[in-house]
Amino acid sequence: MWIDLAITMVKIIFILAITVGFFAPVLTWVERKQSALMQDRVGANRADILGFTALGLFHIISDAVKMFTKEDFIPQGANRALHTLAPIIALVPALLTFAVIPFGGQYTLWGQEVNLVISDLDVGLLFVFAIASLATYGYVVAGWSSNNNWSLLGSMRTASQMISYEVTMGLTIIGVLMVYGSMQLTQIGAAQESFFRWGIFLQPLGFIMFFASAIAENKRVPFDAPEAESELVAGYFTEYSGIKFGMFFMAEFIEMVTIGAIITILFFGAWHIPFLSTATLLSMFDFLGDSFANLAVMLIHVGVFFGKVTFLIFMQMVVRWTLPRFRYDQIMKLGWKILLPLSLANVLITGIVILALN
Amino acid sequence: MELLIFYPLALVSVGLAMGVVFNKSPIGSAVCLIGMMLGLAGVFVLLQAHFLAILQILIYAGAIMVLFMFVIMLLNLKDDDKVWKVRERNVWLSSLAGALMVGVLYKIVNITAGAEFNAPAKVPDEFGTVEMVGTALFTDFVLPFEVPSILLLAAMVGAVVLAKSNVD
Amino acid sequence: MLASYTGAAILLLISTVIAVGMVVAGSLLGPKREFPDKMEPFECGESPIVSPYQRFSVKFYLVAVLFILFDVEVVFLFPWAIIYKKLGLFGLIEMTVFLVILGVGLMYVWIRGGLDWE
Amino acid sequence: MAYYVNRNVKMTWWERSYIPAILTGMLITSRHFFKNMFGFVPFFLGKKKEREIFTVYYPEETVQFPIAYRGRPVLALNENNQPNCVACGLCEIACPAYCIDIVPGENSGKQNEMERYPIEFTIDYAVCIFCGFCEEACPEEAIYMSDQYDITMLDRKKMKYNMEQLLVPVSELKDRMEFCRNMYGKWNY
Amino acid sequence: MVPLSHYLIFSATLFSIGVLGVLIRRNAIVVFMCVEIMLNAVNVSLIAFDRYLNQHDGQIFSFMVICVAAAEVSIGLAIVIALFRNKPTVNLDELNLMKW
Repeated sequence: MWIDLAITMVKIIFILAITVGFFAPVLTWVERKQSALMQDRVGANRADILGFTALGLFHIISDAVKMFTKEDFIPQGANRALHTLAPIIALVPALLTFAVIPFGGQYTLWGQEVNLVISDLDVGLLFVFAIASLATYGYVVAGWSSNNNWSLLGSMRTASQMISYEVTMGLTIIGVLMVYGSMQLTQIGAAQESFFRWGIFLQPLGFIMFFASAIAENKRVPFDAPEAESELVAGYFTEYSGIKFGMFFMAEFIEMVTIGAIITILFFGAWHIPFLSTATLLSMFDFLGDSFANLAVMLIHVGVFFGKVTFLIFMQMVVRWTLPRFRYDQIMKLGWKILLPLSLANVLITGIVILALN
Repeated sequence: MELLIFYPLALVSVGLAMGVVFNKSPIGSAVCLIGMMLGLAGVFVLLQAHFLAILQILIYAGAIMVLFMFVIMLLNLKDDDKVWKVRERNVWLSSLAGALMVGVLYKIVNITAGAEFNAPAKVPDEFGTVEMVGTALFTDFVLPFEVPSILLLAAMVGAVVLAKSNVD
Repeated sequence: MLASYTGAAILLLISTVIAVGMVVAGSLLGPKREFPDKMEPFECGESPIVSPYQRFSVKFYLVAVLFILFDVEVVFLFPWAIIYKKLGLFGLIEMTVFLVILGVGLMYVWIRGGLDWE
Repeated sequence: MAYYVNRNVKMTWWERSYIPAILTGMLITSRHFFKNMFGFVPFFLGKKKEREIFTVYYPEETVQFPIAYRGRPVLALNENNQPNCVACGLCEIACPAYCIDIVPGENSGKQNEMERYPIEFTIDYAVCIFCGFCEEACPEEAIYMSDQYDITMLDRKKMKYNMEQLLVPVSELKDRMEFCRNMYGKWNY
Repeated sequence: MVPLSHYLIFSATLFSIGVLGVLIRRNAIVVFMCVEIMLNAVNVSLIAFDRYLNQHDGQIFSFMVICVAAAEVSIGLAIVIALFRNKPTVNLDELNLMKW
């Protein structure tokens, strides 16, 4: 009982450390630096400690300090309570989705079963969708409570876009669920031990559509009409300053990590290394003894998992800095008229193929 | 142990439901209702209806309430309609309904307080999971599964007719 | 089964504490220098002429309605996908009927122009 | 020359899915990324540095501007330590922003001495639009556009430069003078 | 262990709050919300009985209730919008069209 709780706490602290403590801040730097390098610029490199700039990594610290010490003001005529509540509603679901995301398999360490997921729910994937759908309210409430034309327009667009792509996002992964026959993310991950059982080979169309709608769900370029800087100032968070403004960005970056993690689990073989099954890995570390071998395999798997996640985040960044923004009617057309029928067709084709193979 | 989880959840849900009724602005009511639905999802988890709990969040809190939010934003009510107002004529009806409710409550407690329902039945570990609910739905309840499609079709057509006729 | 939710509950608590703590820290650490011009809603330097609370196009409502109806459909698909291998051909036919009926609705909406954003 | 895009091109369904085009675009951007990220590796191996970054680290490095660049206008100070200006007022008239202000003074008119000279010559850089009309209008080669652009002050009043601040030895303006003679000489007023 | 009566009292309380809201509020949208509360209250008791009788029927039934709620809300709010175009109010006491 207590030891389980302790293990859970360690996992939670690890997840929070890696998202809030590592990915979210570092991605603010990566976004600037990577875009700069892609466009033959230099990027953030000025913040220094004692003249030492470390490639501009200290911008993270300066950003954090700046956000916390800026004036936090609420505009006239705004609904104060909802205005304060909105960033919290946006950030909490982003963090909560990590509860069901496994970042490794199951290992036996010193007689203790360790399952590298915070809570191994049977409804795993649906949990992610349900919680992610709650994040919509953060943006709607933010726009509504700001008493600003840009904010309200941005939030209407955000809500419309997010709910449209929620449908396609749900439909595109039905194929994956049919193939693996489970919704528990740990089981989907475990089912992909062999390289040719990876989701990307079994559901290539599903992968492309899911990737597109996931980016749209996260409102990043090319689907960033809700916060289009050049037309709507900043969309729903125009009236936010200081750390509340930062929280919306944090939610966005954490959602990028979530998308990366889910795509890794569904399509890229989760924590498995191609052509190297867990048993082979264990036998390779046999000389360490049972528990230490398990520990080594666990560390390798966690490393591989986050490596894949990093790669997918890199892909999202590349997409973001390659494609121009779509018009709003194009976004809606893509969601409703192209992705929705295609994913329905994908479901039916997958069904027929599975039936034919059995 | 379960009581300790149930009571806060129930109290919060009831409080938020009261918040829906007595809130000044419709958007406040909507936020309260979302909170109540999340609380109910917690209660469902307590009852081992895992799939239904997720549905509660996904459809009720995540979809239906979005529609409410949209309509509140869409209409942008006059100040007169925004504030809380009692309907004048229903005082007698309300008090009658209240009396009825108390009676019903009393009856329920009377019936179910017996020993028969005091402890839940022994259920298998996978009770209420997606697989079990799905199996029940797609084998025993095929007709109830197909009927909502007609309902949804009707709703789709109706919504388009109602909304589009105002646009054209 | 209930025990597996403990982690999620603890995470919910901790992340709420983090989020609330951030807001509180931000409001405590920052300066407070308010004057009327600053508190005005941002509109590129102009004073706002119209209130933001106007009516929106009913298009947004239509999208929301379609979203609800398709969300319900997707929710039906989820348990079906999980037990599809057990159901076999029966399940496929069942779901095809379901999807065809809803497909008719989608076609109707499409033809009526409910999905157009000119 | 405008490039005409043919919109009637018939695309195959594979092209119409835009996946190959998107992938090509992503390849281009990531090629730039990797080149700039790891371009220093061949540099260590003794090859030329292959980074393509064009950014200049501004306060430390500055760019050599082309001679036609129009920075802030300055007055030329000739070899006799006198301004070339004769306070004729043509630049004042030519200035579309009315930022030049000249107070003329009169000399005795002896041999080798200019009849008029500016007692006070002020240019308000807060108003100046750096058009170069003053330079063009000047008949005495007295006012020139330098290549300085970093005129930033915390106070607007300090943007008003007087004669002492404006004067620059003519030796520093040699290139610009040459350029102006070529430029405006061609036009034969 | 929570006795079944607790769940039922909880459900009935929610239901009566919903009835209260329907009866005393004049804003049509809030009245709709109160209808949702009532539907939810019914779901609670359905699922509670399910758990205590070890069946899945009630869960299927509440699934259907959710579907019906979705359809009902989408049409009901569309009607509210359509009414709003004719007479810009959502006050139920003013929406007595039959008297016109």
